[in-house]
Amino acid sequence: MATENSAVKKSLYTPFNVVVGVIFLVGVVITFLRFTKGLGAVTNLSDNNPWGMWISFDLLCGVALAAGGYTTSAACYVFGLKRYHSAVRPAILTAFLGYSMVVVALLYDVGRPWRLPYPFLVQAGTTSVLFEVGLCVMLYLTTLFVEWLPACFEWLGFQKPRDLIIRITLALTILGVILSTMHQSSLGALYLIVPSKLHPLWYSMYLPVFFFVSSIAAGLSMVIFEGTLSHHYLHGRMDATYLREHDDVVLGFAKGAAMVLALYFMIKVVGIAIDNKWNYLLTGYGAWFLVELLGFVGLPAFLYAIAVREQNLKLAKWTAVLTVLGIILNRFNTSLVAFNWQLPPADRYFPSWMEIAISVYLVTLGLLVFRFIAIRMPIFYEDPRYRQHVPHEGEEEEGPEFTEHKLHRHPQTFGH
Amino acid sequence: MAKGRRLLGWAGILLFSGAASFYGIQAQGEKEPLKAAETERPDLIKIDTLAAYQKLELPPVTFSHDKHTKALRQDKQDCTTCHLVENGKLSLDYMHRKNTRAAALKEIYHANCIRCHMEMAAAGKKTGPPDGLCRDCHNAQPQIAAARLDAGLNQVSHFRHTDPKLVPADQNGKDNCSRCHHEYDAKAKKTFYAQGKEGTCRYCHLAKEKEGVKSLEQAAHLQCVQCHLDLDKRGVKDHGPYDCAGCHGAAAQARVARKNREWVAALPNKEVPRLKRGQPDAVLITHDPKWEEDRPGKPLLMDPVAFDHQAHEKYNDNCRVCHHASMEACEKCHTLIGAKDGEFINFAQAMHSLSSRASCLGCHSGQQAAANCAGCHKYISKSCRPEDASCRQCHLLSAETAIPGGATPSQICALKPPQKTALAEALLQARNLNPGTYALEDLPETVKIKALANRFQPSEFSHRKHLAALLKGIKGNTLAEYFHRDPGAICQGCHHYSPPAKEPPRCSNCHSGENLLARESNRPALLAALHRQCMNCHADMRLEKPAATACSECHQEKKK
Amino acid sequence: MENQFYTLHDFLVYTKFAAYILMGLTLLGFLGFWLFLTGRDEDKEIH
Amino acid sequence: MLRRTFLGLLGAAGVGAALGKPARAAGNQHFTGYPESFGVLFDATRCIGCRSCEAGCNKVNELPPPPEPFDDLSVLKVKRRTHSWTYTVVNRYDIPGAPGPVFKKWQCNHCLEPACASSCFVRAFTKTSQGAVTWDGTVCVGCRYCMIACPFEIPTFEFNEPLTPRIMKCTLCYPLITSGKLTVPGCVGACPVEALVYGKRRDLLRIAHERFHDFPGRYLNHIYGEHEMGGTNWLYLAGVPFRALGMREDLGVVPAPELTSGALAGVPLVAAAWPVLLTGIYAISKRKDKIARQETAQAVARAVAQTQAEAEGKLKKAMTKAEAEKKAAIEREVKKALEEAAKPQSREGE
Repeated sequence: MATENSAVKKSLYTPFNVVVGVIFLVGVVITFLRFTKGLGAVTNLSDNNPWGMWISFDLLCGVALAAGGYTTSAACYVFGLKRYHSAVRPAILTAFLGYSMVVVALLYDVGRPWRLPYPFLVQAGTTSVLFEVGLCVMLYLTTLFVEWLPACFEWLGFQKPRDLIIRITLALTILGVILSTMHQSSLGALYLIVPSKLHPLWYSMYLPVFFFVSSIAAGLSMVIFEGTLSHHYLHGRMDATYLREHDDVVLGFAKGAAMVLALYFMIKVVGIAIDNKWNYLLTGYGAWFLVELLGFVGLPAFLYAIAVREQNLKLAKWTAVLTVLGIILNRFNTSLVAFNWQLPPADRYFPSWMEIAISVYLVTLGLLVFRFIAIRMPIFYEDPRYRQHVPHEGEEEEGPEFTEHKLHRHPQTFGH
Repeated sequence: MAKGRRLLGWAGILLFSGAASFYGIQAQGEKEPLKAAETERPDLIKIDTLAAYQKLELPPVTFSHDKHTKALRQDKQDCTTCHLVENGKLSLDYMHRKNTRAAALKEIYHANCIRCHMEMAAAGKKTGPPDGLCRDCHNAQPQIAAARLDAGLNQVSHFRHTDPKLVPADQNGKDNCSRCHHEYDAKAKKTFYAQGKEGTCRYCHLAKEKEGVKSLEQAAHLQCVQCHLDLDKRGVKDHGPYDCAGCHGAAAQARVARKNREWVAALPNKEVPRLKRGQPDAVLITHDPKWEEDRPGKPLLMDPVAFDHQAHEKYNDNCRVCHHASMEACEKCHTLIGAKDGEFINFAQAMHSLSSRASCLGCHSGQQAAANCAGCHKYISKSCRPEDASCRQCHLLSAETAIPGGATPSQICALKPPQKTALAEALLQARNLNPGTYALEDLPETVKIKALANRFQPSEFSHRKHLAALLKGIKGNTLAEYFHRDPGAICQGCHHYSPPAKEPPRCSNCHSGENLLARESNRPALLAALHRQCMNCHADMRLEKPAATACSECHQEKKK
Repeated sequence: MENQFYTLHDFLVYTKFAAYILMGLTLLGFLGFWLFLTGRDEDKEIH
Repeated sequence: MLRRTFLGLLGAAGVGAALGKPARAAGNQHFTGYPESFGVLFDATRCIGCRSCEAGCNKVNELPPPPEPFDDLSVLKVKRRTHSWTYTVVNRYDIPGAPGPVFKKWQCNHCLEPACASSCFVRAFTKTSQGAVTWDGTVCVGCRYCMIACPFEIPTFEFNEPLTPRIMKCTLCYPLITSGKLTVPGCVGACPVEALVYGKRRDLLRIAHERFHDFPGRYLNHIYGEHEMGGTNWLYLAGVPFRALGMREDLGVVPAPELTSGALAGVPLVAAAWPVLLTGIYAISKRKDKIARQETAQAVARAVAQTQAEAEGKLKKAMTKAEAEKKAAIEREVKKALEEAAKPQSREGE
């Protein structure tokens, strides 16, 4: 980190760099505190509230929002929706960085970071949902890394290994979907063991399903959202294909997200019904639950639908933001707001500014790496030398800055 | 686009309703529960007369009776403002007679209550809610709660009522019992006075009205309150109370109790004379001779019990304590094997049941809850064990009775009533009530307890002082004195589970030395046995000091 | 399976472990089977 | 990895074998915990709130000295919980209606089916056949999921240890008792009134019921821990509702492992079903494309053939026409030549 930090420092004093520089400085200091003085020094965690901001945001939200990776690649390679092809690589990269951030955050959060692999190397607690989560995250992170490698290889110009990986794209994608299904749902299953601590409205035997389904919506929305941002800052790095297909992708994903959100809404209601928890709706917590359900699940579902019906990109993009916020809200509710609800207010948890700072620090780190990679590697454009994307007939298909390259078809490869 | 707008509208409504419910419910969620303790009144009446006819549309009215009587008195009005007079007696109902139709009732209450309130208000007087404010009277969550103590006569109050100066004597001039006591002639449908048959009101006047016989509540209010009112009208200074708080309020009851004490103190021999109802002084409790006649050749062989009826009259406030259903003798209903009248509780159970305050053992074991006794008795099993020791305390051997040459249970059972009474009196006379214990000088002055020698110096247990304290607790309590006659009986409190002896076994004989695994028995180890014996006894005898957690009061820290 | 399990926990530790092993095998096995299944597809796009 | 895990696992699952029990298929049987396990019976009607148990625990476990000395009973006023420096606490409850203050000792309840053990992803927790639930510091990662999972909020964490924080909780003095240093847990040994009794769980249950019988009206007819969360080795008796002693009465009787085993059972299903499903979908979409491609190919071929045929027709016509013209031209030329040849012969003969 320190090197990354100084690297930023060296660069020009643009406001962006200054802000980043400050964040990094603070981040490094707190990191130092954490590993010299312990969690107690930097967090508000207590024996009653062992999990805080870093789990709620970095782990739960992080994983949920990185779901774009498997949704997009599945859409493109498995469901054969080729027109989303240009969205795959950004999504994969986002997911990869997202999961990396999760792991880094865990290094901060767990008591003895270097033991993180113990469950797989030393002693397996197979009855633990957390074991399942850890295993899947580990494997999926690897998968994502491999899925991202081609971009890297193309950048470095390693032809052979790159083709090798491209060949097994389908296998990787399916593996990715399986692993994601498992751990996205298992993150919800983490809380199945605390019926006495999690508020009944949020506790449900369906928790795994809730988390999985909502993660799909989150993934799709994240692709839209993060595509929009990239448009802003990395427009120069995008080729005609990406730009041409972008709107198509947004609306298509919006349609998907709308359906998924509708499903999510329904099973949430069913969850209340099968446990007959209606009466809780007439309490303060119930109201809050309704706000989450109506305002951040029902509403976005509608808005997406409208956006699709009216081909309204702007609305779709803003709805994506709303959805993402909704998922974040849900994860925070499940892990903080509705958790330990039986405790007196004095014993409840609220994150310390240092915890928040570390989260910001890690997100910033992620963004920078994303930028670094996106600027250098073929993420938003296809390197013509490896052009595999079938352009639509009669369309000019030259990225703005690659006119000098001679285009040539690449032999059709697996999964395409 | 128009469609889209409508959808947007829907979405908006969704969100709005969410937000609305949030605030609405938040507000509702924070309703304070009412604190009953703050405002508790003895005169609270829940008016739900209509409930007898139909389902109530509004919550019942919470009505403070004394408030109203006070207000009316200040307004130079009296009870008749609200209560009709039926053949010289105030009706208990509000401005209506029995069997008024529901609609009329509703009208009566509303019209009259509200009218009065309005008038008072018009006259600029402080008054209740006017027309329109339904919920002020029909309040679902009244801020005042009823705190009504049971009223009634105890021995002293009852005797004060027998004073002809207060309650004038009746026609036959002797006494004034007939003023209250009466029997009911079902044929003539009227009440009459039956000399020598007086019982407590509750025998006939039950909790609920039954077959035309008024409920205790109705009877008491019609009889007592009416009488007190009349006395007041006649200008008798010492008329009884007729407002709610006067009988049912804690303060008033305390006042009456004080008055009673003064009154008793003023009596010739400082105690309330016995009731004049021809009850025996002493009773020889035996089987009913009939029971033996029913089973020829099979005598029942139960030794008699001499019962001091006169003494027990003093101990109890009224006859009902033992004569719970009627003034009849126990065996009338509680037969040898039980009968319907006695709810199939047979004679033995009626005498020995621990669960009933009306039985001998039930009442006696209840006495053991007193602070003086609880220290020991709370931990002594009360279930009556077939040991001579305990049974013989009451059941005297027939052979040793005062009948020359002795007798068998059957013979005693067959005696004529007067003979029985005489025998009972003789036996009671012969009783000695001095609690016997071993000569103090034979008992250790102090005992050194070394159980905790590893941590503390041995603690000095003042053995004789404790014994003296226990004896002191017994003194003057006939029950206790009688049952602690045998030497060693008093020691049983601490030296338990072994027959009485001058030198009982050591604690450590039974209580293992160290805190071992709990296995078969529930028996504590020495450490806990000693601590619990002392601590529990001190707690149950309400001895504040030493506190159970104040080690140093009993143990001096070991000097290193 | 040679042991008697006294607690549900011990039982689950054992069975879930087996489940995880089988899961891995399932995935590999399926991949093999898929390749075997599509080995002769004339459609050369699937390798 | 697998091999090592497997060995470690046999170790854990092998407790039964260690006890030399006959082999028994462990199908969907009902698990009743270790029959010979020990526990403690706490009787709130006996506890006098002297904190001797806290002192005893602190002493035998060599925990750091407490902020307030153990003979300072003023701390009972505020509600305390266990921390990494205290395995057990006594709290005082002034309950309206109760004759005096009621005290409750609180510590790890040593569940028959521990939530901590079920939730630990390195199996750092062990339910010993002795009854104690112990923690193994050599594998613990410090994820604190056990603290989340525990319905009694028992495991505590050394938040101020930067790199080697431990999970701290009552051990039922397992190490000390097995090593023979103690015969009963420190707290039980220290209790002056036997509000705590140590013994086999089944004996304790029987003793508890004996007390119900011996002192009618003294207890509520409920042994806390007999069934809560599948049962615990620490049992509680009281004369007031346990609710009033700050104990959860809404925990239910479902043992913790059962709460998650269902969801975990779904995982293999996903692993098995998804590949089939997804490859299926893939194959379908693939096939759609293929058919589409074939159709276009055929269409193209047909078009080509047609145009070719037309072209040939034209050519033929053109050829025949050309032939005819050629012939005509030749004849014309021949005729012309013959005429030329006839002219000079007629001039010589006059």
